[in-house]
Order: sequence, then C-alpha cells, then structure tokens
Amino acid sequence: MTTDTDPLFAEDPITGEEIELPADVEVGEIIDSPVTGTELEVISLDPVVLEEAPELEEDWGE
Amino acid sequence: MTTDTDPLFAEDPITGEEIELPADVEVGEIIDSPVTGTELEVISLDPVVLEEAPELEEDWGE
Amino acid sequence: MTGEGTAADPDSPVGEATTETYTASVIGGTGFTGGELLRILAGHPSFEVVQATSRSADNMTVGRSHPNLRGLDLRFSSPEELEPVDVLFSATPHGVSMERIDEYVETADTVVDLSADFRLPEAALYDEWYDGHSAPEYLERAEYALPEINRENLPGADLIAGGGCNATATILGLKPLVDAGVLGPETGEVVVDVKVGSSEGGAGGGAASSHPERSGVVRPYAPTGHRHEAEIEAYLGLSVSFTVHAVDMVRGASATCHVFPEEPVSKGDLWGAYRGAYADEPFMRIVSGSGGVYRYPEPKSVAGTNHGEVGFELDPGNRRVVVFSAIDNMTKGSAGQAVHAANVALGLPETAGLEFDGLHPVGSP
Amino acid sequence: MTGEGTAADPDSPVGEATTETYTASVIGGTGFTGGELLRILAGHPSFEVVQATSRSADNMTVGRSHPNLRGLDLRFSSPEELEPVDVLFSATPHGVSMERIDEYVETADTVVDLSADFRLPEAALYDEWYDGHSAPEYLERAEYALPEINRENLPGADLIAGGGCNATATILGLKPLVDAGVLGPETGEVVVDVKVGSSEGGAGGGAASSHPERSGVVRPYAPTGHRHEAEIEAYLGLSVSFTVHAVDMVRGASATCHVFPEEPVSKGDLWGAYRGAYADEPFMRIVSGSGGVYRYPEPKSVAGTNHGEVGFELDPGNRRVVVFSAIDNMTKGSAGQAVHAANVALGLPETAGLEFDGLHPVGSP
Amino acid sequence: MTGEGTAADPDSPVGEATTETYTASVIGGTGFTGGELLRILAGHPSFEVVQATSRSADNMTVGRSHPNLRGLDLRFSSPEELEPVDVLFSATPHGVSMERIDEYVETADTVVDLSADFRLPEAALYDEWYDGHSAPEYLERAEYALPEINRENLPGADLIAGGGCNATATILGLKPLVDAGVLGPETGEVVVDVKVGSSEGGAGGGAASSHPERSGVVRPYAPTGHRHEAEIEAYLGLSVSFTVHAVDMVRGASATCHVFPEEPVSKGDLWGAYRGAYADEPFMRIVSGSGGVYRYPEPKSVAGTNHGEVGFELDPGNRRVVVFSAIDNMTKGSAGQAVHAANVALGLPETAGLEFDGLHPVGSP
Amino acid sequence: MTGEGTAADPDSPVGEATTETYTASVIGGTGFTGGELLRILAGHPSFEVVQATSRSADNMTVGRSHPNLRGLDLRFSSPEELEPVDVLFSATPHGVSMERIDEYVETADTVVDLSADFRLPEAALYDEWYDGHSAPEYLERAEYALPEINRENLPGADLIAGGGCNATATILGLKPLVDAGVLGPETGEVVVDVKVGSSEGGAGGGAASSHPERSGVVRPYAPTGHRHEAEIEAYLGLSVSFTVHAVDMVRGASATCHVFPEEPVSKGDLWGAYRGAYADEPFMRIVSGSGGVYRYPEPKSVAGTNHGEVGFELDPGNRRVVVFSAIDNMTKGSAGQAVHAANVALGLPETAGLEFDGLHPVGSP
Ligand SMILES: NC(=O)c1ccc[n+]([C@@H]2O[C@H](COP(=O)([O-])OP(=O)(O)OC[C@H]3O[C@@H](n4cnc5c(N)ncnc54)[C@H](OP(=O)(O)O)[C@@H]3O)[C@@H](O)[C@H]2O)c1
Ligand SMILES: NC(=O)c1ccc[n+]([C@@H]2O[C@H](COP(=O)([O-])OP(=O)(O)OC[C@H]3O[C@@H](n4cnc5c(N)ncnc54)[C@H](OP(=O)(O)O)[C@@H]3O)[C@@H](O)[C@H]2O)c1
Ligand SMILES: NC(=O)c1ccc[n+]([C@@H]2O[C@H](COP(=O)([O-])OP(=O)(O)OC[C@H]3O[C@@H](n4cnc5c(N)ncnc54)[C@H](OP(=O)(O)O)[C@@H]3O)[C@@H](O)[C@H]2O)c1
Ligand SMILES: NC(=O)c1ccc[n+]([C@@H]2O[C@H](COP(=O)([O-])OP(=O)(O)OC[C@H]3O[C@@H](n4cnc5c(N)ncnc54)[C@H](OP(=O)(O)O)[C@@H]3O)[C@@H](O)[C@H]2O)c1
Ligand SMILES: [Zn+2]
Ligand SMILES: [Zn+2]
Repeated sequence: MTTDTDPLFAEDPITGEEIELPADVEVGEIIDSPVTGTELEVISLDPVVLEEAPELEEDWGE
Repeated sequence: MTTDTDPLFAEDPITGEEIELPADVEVGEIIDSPVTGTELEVISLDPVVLEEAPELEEDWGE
Repeated sequence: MTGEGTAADPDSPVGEATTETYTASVIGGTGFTGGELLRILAGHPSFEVVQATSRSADNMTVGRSHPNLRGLDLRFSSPEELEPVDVLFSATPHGVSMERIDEYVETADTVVDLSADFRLPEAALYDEWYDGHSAPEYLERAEYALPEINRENLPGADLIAGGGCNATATILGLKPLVDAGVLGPETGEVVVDVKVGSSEGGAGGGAASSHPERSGVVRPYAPTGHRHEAEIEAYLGLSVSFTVHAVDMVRGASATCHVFPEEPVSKGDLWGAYRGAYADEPFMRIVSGSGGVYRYPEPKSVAGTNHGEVGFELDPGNRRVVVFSAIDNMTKGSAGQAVHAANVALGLPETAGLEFDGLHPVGSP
Repeated sequence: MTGEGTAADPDSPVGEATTETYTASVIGGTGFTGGELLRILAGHPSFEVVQATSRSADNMTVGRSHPNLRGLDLRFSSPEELEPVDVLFSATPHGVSMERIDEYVETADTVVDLSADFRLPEAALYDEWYDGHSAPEYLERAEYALPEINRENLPGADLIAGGGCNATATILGLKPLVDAGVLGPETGEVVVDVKVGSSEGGAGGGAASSHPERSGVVRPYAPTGHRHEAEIEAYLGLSVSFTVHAVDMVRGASATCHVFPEEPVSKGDLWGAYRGAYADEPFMRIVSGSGGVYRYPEPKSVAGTNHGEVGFELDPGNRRVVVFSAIDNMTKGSAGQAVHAANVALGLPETAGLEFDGLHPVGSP
Repeated sequence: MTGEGTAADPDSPVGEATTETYTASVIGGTGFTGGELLRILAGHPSFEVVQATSRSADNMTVGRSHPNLRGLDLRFSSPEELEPVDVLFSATPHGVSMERIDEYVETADTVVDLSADFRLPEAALYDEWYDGHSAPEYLERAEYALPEINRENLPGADLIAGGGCNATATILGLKPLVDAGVLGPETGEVVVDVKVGSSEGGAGGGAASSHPERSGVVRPYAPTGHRHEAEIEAYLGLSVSFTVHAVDMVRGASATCHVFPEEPVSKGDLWGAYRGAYADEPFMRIVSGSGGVYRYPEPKSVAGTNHGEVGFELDPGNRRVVVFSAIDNMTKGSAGQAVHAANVALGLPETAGLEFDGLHPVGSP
Repeated sequence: MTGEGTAADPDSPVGEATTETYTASVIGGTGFTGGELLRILAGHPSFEVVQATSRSADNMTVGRSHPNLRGLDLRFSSPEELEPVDVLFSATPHGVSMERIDEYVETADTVVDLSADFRLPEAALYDEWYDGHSAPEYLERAEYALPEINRENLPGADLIAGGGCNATATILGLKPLVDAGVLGPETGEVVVDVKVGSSEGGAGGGAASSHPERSGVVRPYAPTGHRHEAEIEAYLGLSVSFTVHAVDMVRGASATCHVFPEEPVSKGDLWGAYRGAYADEPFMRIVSGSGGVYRYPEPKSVAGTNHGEVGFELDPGNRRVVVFSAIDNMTKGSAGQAVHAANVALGLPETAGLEFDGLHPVGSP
C-alpha cells in the first residue's frame, strides 16, 4: 500500500477495462495505462475521465 | 579567405608552435588548437595569449 | 518411470504434481537450442536432466560448450546409447528425428522434437517443402507445441512437435486477427517480413555467418519460398508472402505482418481481438503504441525469455493493419516453447522453469 | 564568381570544366550529413569549401566534430554570416531552409538543400504531411536531386532538393518496375518494409538513440504514416504501404518492396526491366541471386559509397515480386546524392568526388 | 517492521528466515542499476518492493522504463515521500545519498547504497578524489558490500556501500594474489587495463554515448586518474595503474591485470591461490585456459548473472602474471552485489534472487 | 617491365614517375588483406592489377568474394601460374611465401609479402617463435615495410616484409618514446594491452569466430606469448609484456602501452617527442586529450584509412605514461602499409592510392 487514501479507478479509454490509478494523480497529468501502455491524460477527477494523450511527435530525421 | 580582417596568430601553449586563430575570437572564448586539439581559452587579445581550458568533468558513472 | 503423478494422472492433485521430478534427456546437447533446453531444464523444479548427447563432444562437460552451464555437473554422451527417461527432448537438424523416432518413443514416455520433422500435418507437405518423410505414420500422432494455439490437445500428448521460430512469431502475430474474423483465406495478400538473429542458423556456422561477414547486416536470406510458409498455412489456414532477413543480433525473431482487411477495422476492434486472445496467456504481451522508448514489440524486450510480444498499428486510411510480433527464437521460438508444451502435457504449472523475465538494458541479445 | 565555365556555360568545353574550381559552403556542418558533405567536397577535384557553419561549435575546427576530417584546415563559422559562394549546400533540420531560402539564393548561384523543405512538388502536400510551407513559391523551381529519375532536369538547376533516404531507397527499387509497366497506380498493395541505421536520426540523439537502448534493436519506429510516403507517391505516381524499422547499424537503409503484379512476370522480364533502367547508371548495381555470401543488396556492400544496389526475387507461384534495395543513407541517401546532383547541374563528371567503392570486410558500417 | 527474524535476530532460526518477507524500496528506479535492483528484487523470494522512486517518471508504470518489468504492478513515486521499509536500496548519482542519509537510516532498518558515497573509508579520500563529503560520520559505519572480501562484517550491517563496478572486477581478480602473498604494496607496478560496456554510463547518456558515436568503439575514456583507484587501494592495500576503455557492449566490465611478482610463481601456485580464495564462493568461477571457445573470463559468459569469472596466465619467462576478471557491471558490479550483501546482512541464503545463470549464445549482452 | 622510370631510376624525374603504370599481382586474393590490396591497387593511379590468385575461387569474379569490388573486371586465377609483373603482393598464411619466394622474385621486380615470413631479421627467431624458416637467405635482403621506422631503406628494395598489425600499432605508439630516450631496454616493464577486431583472423573463420560466439566479446585471445613480441623487440630494441583481446569490431587494432619511465617526464616532453617523430608523417596523427567525443586514438577514427593515431596521457603522479595507438589492421596494419612501402620503394608519391580519409559517423567498422 503506497498511500493512505483510497485507490482511484477509471475506465481505460481504449479497451473499456477498469484500471487503477495512483491516488495522487492530478488533472492534466499524463500517466500510462496498465492495460495498453498508452499515455493517457487525466481530463477530470470526479469522476475520473481519461483520454489518449496527443502523441509525442518523434521524427527521427529523414 | 573567410574574413576581411587579418588573421590572428598566437603561440600554442603546449607545443610553443605558432598557430592561426579566427579573426573574430574574443577574450574568454574556448577554441581548439589545430596542433594538439586541446581546448584553449583566449586570455587576452593584444597580444593573443592562450591557456589550456579547464577540462570538462566527464565522468561516465561508475 | 519416475514421473508418476502428472496432472494427466487423475490420482495426482495438482499441488503435489509440481513436487514430482521427471527425468529428461536432450539429444543434440552441444547445439544452440540443445543448450537452451539444458539451461531451462536445469533450472526447472520438476525436471532432472540425466543425459545430454553429442557426437563431437562425447565425454566433455556441458559447460565447455555452454559457458553459462559451467555449474552443471553433466558430461555429454553418445546419442547412440540413449537412457530411458520420462521426457526426451530432441534438438537435431531436420531429418534426424524421423529416422530415430521409433527408438525415441520406446525410450521415453514423452518425446518433444524441436526440428521440423513432425510439425506439418501431412506427408505430402514434406514431399512439397522438404525431401519427403520417412516416418509419416507419426504425423497424425504429433501435437504442435505452441500452447497459444494448441493448448487443448497437449495434455497427455506423447509426441510433441516444436514450432519453427519464424512461423511461431508469425502465427502469434496473426492468430488473433484470424480468430476475430479480420483475416481469412480470402483476405488478399498478407505480407510477412521477418528479421532474425544469427543463432537461428545453429552452432554450425559457415562463411556467411562468420563475424566479419555477418556483423551489421540487413541481408535477405530467404527472399521467397521459406519452408515456414507451409507451417503457417497449416496452422493459420491462410497463405502468406514470406521474406526473411538476417540482421545484427544473435537472439530474436521479429515478424512484421502487413494485412489488408476487407472491412475497415478500428483500433478498438484490434485491441478487442488481441486482448481477447492473449489477456490470459501467461507469456503473451500486447505492446502497441505505449510511451517511452519501447513502444512496439522488440526482440530486445523478450531476449532470453519465453515471452512473446505482439502489437499493431493502423494506416491513416485504415486500409492496412501492421502487426508486429517479437520473440526470442531460442526460447519462445524453440526450447522455451518445447518446455512450455511439456509443462502443459504433464500438467505442470505452465510457467515452471520459464520465469526469467529478461534484462534491461541489454545490447544485441 | 569563381566557377566560370560550368557545363551550363556554352563557352566551356567539358574537358576544361573539371579544372575549374567552385567555391562551396555547408550550412549545418556539425551534423551527420553536413559532415558527409564536407568529406565528399574536400576530396572533390572541383570544389573548394570556404565555409562550414555551426551555431554550437562556432570557431572550432571541423575535425573536432568529425575525426575523419582532422586533416582539413577549416573552422566552423556562424550561419548568420554567409559568404558568397558558387554552391551552397544546406543540411539543417526540416523547416530551416524554407525560412532562409531568399538569402541562400542571393548568396549562391546554386543551392542544394538536403532537408525535406523543397522535395514535394506542391504546398498542399506540406500542409498534409508537415506543418505547411513558408516559401511555396520556390517549390516549382526546385529540382529533385536523384539523377536516376530526374537527370534531364538538373543541368543548370539553381535550387536542388535532396531526396529522403528511405524514399530514395524505395524509389530506386521500384522505378524500373513502374517504367516497365509491371507496377502502376492500379496495381494493388505495394508493401515497403524498411530497415535503417541510427545515423538517420542525425547527431542530435535522445533517450531512444543512446547506445544501451539502441543497440541490437529491431524496432518499429515509423509503423505507418511516414512522411516519405508522400515523396514516393510524388515521384513514382503510386502510393505504398510503408513501415520503417530501426536495426543495429549506423549507416544504411534497406527497403524490401513486396509487389503483386496483375500480370505474371518472369525473371527475364525483371532482369530486362532493371538492366534497362540501370545498366548505364554509374552508381547502380543489380545484385540478384549471385553466388557467395553477398547474394542480394545489402547496406554493408554499399556503406560509405554513393552506390545503390537493387535486386529481386520471384515467389514460386510468380504472384509476388520481392525487390530489395540498399543504400548508404549518408551518401546515396543524402550527401552523395546532393553532390551527384550538383555534378550533373554544373556539368562535371558524374562520379567526381564520389569514387570511393567501400570496404570489405566491414562491420556494422 | 515486517522483517522480523533476520539472521541478526537471535530468536530467528535460519530455516525460518527465508520465509520472512522484507519490504524494500528503490531510490532511482528509472536508472539502469535501479531497474536491475527492481528486476532482482521482484524475483527474490524474501523481498517485496513497495516503492520505486523517480522524479522524471512520477506515477508512470515501472514497465514503461524497463520493458522487462512490464509484468510488475508498480508505479514510480516521488523520492520526496519515502515509505518506511525494511531495506532501502539507493541507486542515484554520486552525491545524492550523502545529502539524504539521515532520512534514509530513519526510514529503513538497512540502507544499501550503490553510489560511491560511502565506499571509501575516510573523508580525506573524498576530498582527494571527489568534492568532499557532507556526512563523513557515516563512513566508519558503512560496510563494503562485496561479500568475497567483506563477508564477515556484513551480518547485521545497517549501512552497506556497493562497490564500483571496475573496482569490483579488479579487486576480485587481484585479491587471491594479495592473500597468497604473491602481490603486495611493495611488488612494483600493477597495470590494470579495463574494458567496459555502455551501461556503465547510466541511463542519462550524452553525445559520446549516442549509438552512432558509441558503436564499435575502443575508446580510452579514463586514461588515468580514475576514481576507482582509490577504492582499489582502500580494499587491496596497494596502488594500481588504472586505465579504462569503452568497448562495444552494453553490459560487462573486464579487467586485465598485469602483475610482476618479485618471486617466480608457478601455475600450480596460481591455481592454489585462486582455488583457495574462491572454491567455496557461490558466485565465483575460475576459468583459466579451458578448452572450447570460452577459455578465459569473458563478460559474455556472465552477462545478466551475479557470477564473477577470474583466470590467469603466465608469461613464458614466468616474470608476468596476467589476471583476467569479468563481471556484469549491472549485477555483480552493482545491483546483484547489493542484493548479495543484503542477503548476507539479513541472514538469507546468499544466492536468493540471484540464481539466473545467463544465456548461450548471447550477442553483445 | 612496364614500370620503367621509378624514382629509384636516376633517369626518371619524379614528376613523370607518377604517370608510369606498374603491373601488379595479388597472391591470396580471396583473403581479407588480399581483398584490401585489390581495393587499394584498383584505385591507385600507378598500378594495374593483372592477376589475383585463388585456389578455392579459381575463375570466379573478384566481386563475388569482395562485394565492394563488383565493378572490377577481374577473375581469380590459380597461384600455380603466376604472370610476370612489376610488383607481386602476397597475402597468404604464414609459411606459404617462404616456400615460393624463389619463384616470386623471378616473377616480379619487387615482392611485397604481408605474412610473417620475412619480418624477423634472423632465422633463429623463426626457430624460437615459429616453426623455423625454409629460406633464411632472404631474411637479410628483406626490408621491413613500415615507412615510419624504415623509410630510408625502402627505395629500391626488392623484397619488402609487411609488419604484423598488432606489432605495427605498438611500434608506432612507442617509437617516439624510444627515440626521445624516455624508453629503452633498461626501462622496466612495458605492458602492451591490445584490442583487435575479427578481421585479424582472416577469412577462414572457425567456431570461435562465428557471429553468435564472437559478437559482443572482450575475449583474451593471446594472453601471453604472442608472436608479435618478437617483431616488436626486433624493431624497438626492447621487450614488452604483450596481451591481446578480441573485441566486437571487424576492423581495427588498438594498443594501450603502459610505460614507467625512470626519469619523470612532462606533457611538454611528450608533445615534443611525438611532434618530433610524426609532425611530417603523412599518415600519422597525434590525438591526445582534445575536446569533443574523439579525444584519444580510436580504431573508429581511422577505419578504412591508412592513418595511424597516437596519443598519450600522464598519471597524476607522473610515474606512468599511457600511450594509445590505433590503426585499421587491414590498411595501416597490412595492405595499406604494403602499398605505402611500395610507393616509397618505387619513388611514387607516398599517399598515392591511400587518400581515403574515413567516415563519420561509422558503426563498428
Ligand atoms: N536455432 C533456432 O533458433 C531454432 C529455432 C527453432 C527450431 N530449431 C530447430 O532445432 C533443431 C536444432 O537447431 P540448432 O540451432 O540447435 O542446431 P545446432 O546448433 O546446429 O545443433 C544441432 C545439434 O544436433 C547434433 N546433431 C547433429 N546431427 C546429429 C545426428 N545425426 N545425430 C545426433 N545428433 C546430431 C549436434 O551435435 P553433435 O554434432 O556434437 O552430435 C548439435 O548438438 C533444428 O532442427 C532446428 O531447425 C532451431
Ligand atoms: N541523416 C540522414 O540520413 C539524412 C538523410 C537524408 C536527408 N537528411 C536531412 O538532412 C538534414 C540534416 O540531417 P542530419 O542528420 O545531418 O541532422 P543533424 O546531424 O541533426 O545536423 C543538423 C545540423 O544543422 C545545424 N542546425 C540546426 N538547426 C539550425 C538552424 N536553425 N540554423 C542553422 N543551422 C542549424 C546543426 O548545427 P548547429 O546546432 O551547431 O548549428 C547541425 O549541424 C535534415 O533535414 C534531414 O532530414 C538526413
Ligand atoms: N551503471 C553501472 O554500471 C554502475 C555500477 C556500479 C555503481 N553504479 C552507481 O550506481 C548509481 C546509479 O547509477 P546508474 O547507472 O543506475 O545511473 P542512472 O541510470 O543515471 O540512474 C540514476 C537514477 O537516479 C535518479 N536520480 C538522479 N538524481 C536524483 C536525485 N537528486 N534525487 C533522487 N533521484 C535521483 C534518476 O531518476 P529520476 O531523474 O527520474 O529521479 C535515475 O533513476 C551511481 O551512483 C553509479 O555510480 C553504477
Ligand atoms: N588480417 C589481418 O589483419 C592481417 C594483418 C597483418 C598481416 N596479415 C597477414 O596477411 C596474411 C593474409 O592474412 P588474411 O587475414 O588476409 O588471411 P585470409 O583471409 O585467410 O586469406 C588467405 C589467402 O591466402 C590464400 N591461400 C591460403 N593458402 C594458400 C596457399 N598455400 N597458396 C596460395 N594461396 C593460399 C587463400 O585463398 P585460396 O584458399 O582461395 O587460395 C586466401 O586468399 C597472413 O599471413 C596474415 O598473417 C593479416
Ligand atoms: Zn555486432
Ligand atoms: Zn553494436
């Protein structure tokens, strides 16, 4: 157990599965889904809503 | 010929050989010696005096 | 038989099963997959290796061939004198096992063969893709080792045929699409572009696999006509356009499958198909566009392990699904798969002996 | 102007042309392709490099960044103070040249840009694939650098746009099929599966390109949607399904193209198409099923050179043509291609400065 | 405290001890040795990891940084909020632990620090070789982690200082000669020529450790004056001439020690010295002129394991002893050594969590 | 003889000499150094290769063995039928040339042998280090190829013996110290710790040099007693403690020499010694603590070139000088050295055919 507060749960926006989040996440924070690994943005907290984070543009040159 | 000004010459502090510097070097600038490759700090300009630059600490971890 | 009390034995409670010890032998012990079998079995709680054979290193210690096994107190002995065991693993070049299979099945209760000799379901396929088959009567009896697609037929199997490494990577990548109906025999071209490490060639070597010639390559080594096409067709029910490249790594096989579904699919559909297929699989992971450095399947991420990674991406126009699949050819692609199958066949915990999760960072594994 | 007497100059006989010297500058001289330009130009009989720019290494010797150029008596200077030259080569990240192009064309008679800024023929494509274009009026004026497909338009060109390395490999591989009518916009899916070395990422680097993370990989880095698709479509007239993998080499790009022609083709047809296209090309080689270790195109075989290798194989059922194409991304894929184009533009011998034939054996080049 | 019943606890019989579970945390969990600690502890029967810290990846899964740990259900949390644990492992750059050591010893019963902060016995050495020490009062309390030379002082230790990887390789190679009296402070020059992999530099990276620049090197990176000289002198009682080269591998440190004994020694003497020192050590192997491919110590043979290999050879004239020593810098050279020391400190079986024996074949590990 | 007018010929003005063409043959043309000779000679303005021999690839094209030479219009022929040439280069394993030397000197005006057969000055040394010598009468006549130490004896030489690659690296590193009186036979131990690439082993290969076993190694391959010790002693006049390691590169030899001068030396002394020795040498560079990524000699920096890099560093206490020396074993260490020596012997410009300056970035060369 890592915190005194209750764990947070939310729906994974891609698979619809329930996922657990750290208790101290904040709106706007980017966390990764434990199911898909995708980076998700915390849109709201009550209820917890997650959205796929805009992908880092990572062009490795041409 | 890369500039309109006259080229600068100085004594390489390690080998004593005469070396040419870009005409626009400034006091405090770090340039590398064409003879030894060592990084040199420009201490003064008239006359040009060069000194070995303090080595970058580059510890690659343990 | 020392291995009384397998899960296939109704008298044996599962809890107890894992305390049994099965004797095992490895034919072809100096080879790459033979060494890998010895490594896995030596660390397996339910196996005791009693024999490892070699013709070229007869009577030498196993550690002389495989430096990681220097701690193993075992010497190679001749394949001509096989000791009776519970499970015989054979890791010889194609063609050897089919000649000796009668002897093998007499020597052991369970035979697990890593070569191509019993992988294909019909003798005709051996005529077409190989040089025929000398013991076709065993083909029906043999069970394909890959639990992800043949788990239900493995318990109690007495002849198990390990999959080919490139075929394994491909089948693991495409099976969920086939099961979900996204892909079928009528779908149109499926291109499978494979990249493999040098250990696929076995310990034998040759001019093309010497370090100076083999380093740093991207070398088309099977441009077309690779025999694993037959195996893929046999187990997926569809034909693929298959090309294999050698790249600069020692372990690893990576298959990139380019699929053009007839109906458009969404990312959600794909996640559904792959989660449905693999969410409960102990060795399968879906890695598909995650953050950080390792965003898609990579051989590095699974090197030394029995894990398989699969992932996918959609073309902007949704007309193409690209599926990535990565395994270690020496574990999931051969020796690990073989032990996994043996675990299932004997009713042992599936992950027994296969718990190693790999290293990070790791170079060219 | 020191470069009187180019081939574009009617008074100048070709024989004399090669004794002229053109002054040249390299913008982005600390970068990978900038260093390659400096290397090639320093050994070129008709060029004299008078300026190489860097913001980060201003006043430092060129040899400090590029150890192979320690013999070169040249220091970097600021890109803000450009000297007038005959030919300006620019090797900066995408977006820099389009901002400074007015200045460049004033400074130099010929501008050769290695970035993507002038490769695509229309502004709309920059809106679709990049973040738009700030100097679209130059797009029509720009000539694509690759002589194998655009030689006739290069003589006298004053703005030349170097091709992308992956696009170059793909175009060189497929162009002969397009020209021979084997492949066209209506053909059906063309899968292009690319493998590239780490120098493609430039000198910048990042976590994913650190040695521990980047070694030994087969890493999908552009699963779909790579910008070179636009370039390929622009110059081949067909769209391709494009996927790029990072593998463990530093130099090299290898494209494997899987093509499904509507009409069956024979090996003879293919040899005809490729010989027709490349028999007279000074830098192209067809390597297609020869003996020995190097049977098909490989980046190793062309590392450090301006050569391109192409080869092909037919599926047993003749339904698929697999085309292999290999280049060095730093030479044929960028700096070498740029100098080759400049040679053509100025009427110099095509191979001037580009004679290096590579090494054998060579590791991971 | 959950870890009642350590071997230091007189009430606890050893047999029972291994069934206890100790809670553990890892400071610096995104780093290379931090990841290695997490890997080892996750597979350790007596540890439960409750916290792994990161400032840069706060709240992200551990598997995002370390793909081999994707199966671990743990997220990074801030190093500012430490949870009380039985054992705190710290794997941060030099200088961090000395600032926070008061807090660490309050948070945990046992602190194991992998940095250089508590390795040297005296504050004066930190003035000489580093930038001084901010908590010198802990230096006497700290125990050097390497059990092969400090086993007797580890049980019950509450502050353990992990050795440097190059120092570990050197000390393991030379200690038997010191103990046997072949080598001492008066012996004359001892040259230690070290070759290391890129993971020694940590996850941070920089221009020199990018893949294009770092691949294929033999690069003198610490020609003279390496800080590990101080550590070697502290634990061997003699000074060495130390030079470190970067070579193309990710994991591994290999020390070649050139020793010129005053009195002639025989091979038998050497075998006696090394067997005497290491025959009973669970992780040490003597590899010295055996047959096959792997005749002397090699990093490849121990990659991913906590094994150390040592071997030796005599110059024909018997005037020089060459000692070879190979370890994996990430395991025996840091994280494995740390867990080994913790095992000894807590009275656990020494090899617990460290049983992995490595792979064969393996590339550039 | 086509080569009239060498510099050794008093009638021939130097300017004209370079327009002469000498015919040349290469014995052992399929080998690694044979291929390198062919590459260099093919690009050399004054040589025309008329024969390259092979027993195993008789009548095959040269490009089949060496893909970089696909453009060369030449086929291998039997070494039994030698054509008369101006210069015969031989690149066969030790022992072959001494058997055929009578024939070679009849066939050619100048014989350049790359093997060890004529390197040592006395037959007794062949008895001690090799298996004796069958043509000792040639030993005095042979000139050591390395111009940096034997330039004055090369003009007009008719039998030239190429240096060993590891010996060359060592001699180039230490010679300036010997000449400056810092190092002499009485100095005390000189430790030479060498790291080499896989091409040193030649094209033959074997189990230990297969890609899976040879990748990623730091492998002691000549712990003591390497034959190059004799060569070093012969040309430097002092004995060294010599140890050679195989590392993961294909080309390159790097020698780290640890020297303990009797009198303290300063950095200025060292710069003086090395500048004095090499400032005017066309192929030697002093790289010693410069900035950037490449601060000391590295094989990568000279890969593919005939350059040698040397550098040095002083121990803080000034009691040790560490000398680093790096060459490409295939060029400066064998084929390039041979051509350089031939250039000097024939009065050609020293750098003719050897102008290639190498690549940056480059992987594992
Ligand atoms: N390498 C892979 O990634 C991989 C993956 C999947 C499947 N496989 C299959 O696994 C099998 C073994 O492959 P490998 O890579 O391990 O090969 P390998 O390294 O070449 O080893 C072959 C082994 O078989 C022994 N052997 C050869 N001929 C024999 C004979 N006639 N009778 C008895 N023993 C014989 C050899 O040892 P001695 O000569 O000392 O007796 C050696 O130990 C092959 O069928 C291969 O297709 C390999
Ligand atoms: N690498 C390849 O294989 C390859 C192949 C084909 C095409 N290209 C294209 O070639 C171009 C260069 O690629 P690269 O790999 O050589 O990149 P690179 O190694 O990152 O070098 C970029 C160079 O541009 C300079 N630079 C950056 N921003 C600048 C600015 N705003 N103004 C002036 N100079 C600037 C940098 O030096 P300072 O920061 O010191 O000024 C550096 O010298 C890119 O457009 C790339 O897409 C590369
Ligand atoms: N690599 C080796 O082979 C090796 C061998 C022996 C000993 N060591 C020693 O082990 C230690 C770690 O080395 P490494 O190679 O693992 O380094 P690394 O990969 O750079 O990792 C350093 C870790 O420390 C964290 N960190 C950095 N500054 C911090 C601070 N002020 N407070 C809290 N956390 C901080 C970093 O994560 P965030 O930035 O995300 O917090 C990162 O997780 C070093 O002292 C090194 O000398 C390393
Ligand atoms: N590799 C290096 O870095 C290096 C450096 C310095 C010196 N050397 C020396 O250079 C020589 C060649 O080395 P390498 O590495 O190039 O060897 P290699 O790759 O093994 O080539 C040897 C060549 O000699 C031919 N050959 C072998 N035996 C022969 C015979 N009895 N008669 C005629 N031809 C024969 C072989 O071709 P066929 O079998 O087809 O005839 C082959 O072409 C050796 O003496 C070596 O010590 C090598
Ligand atoms: Zn490699
Ligand atoms: Zn590498």
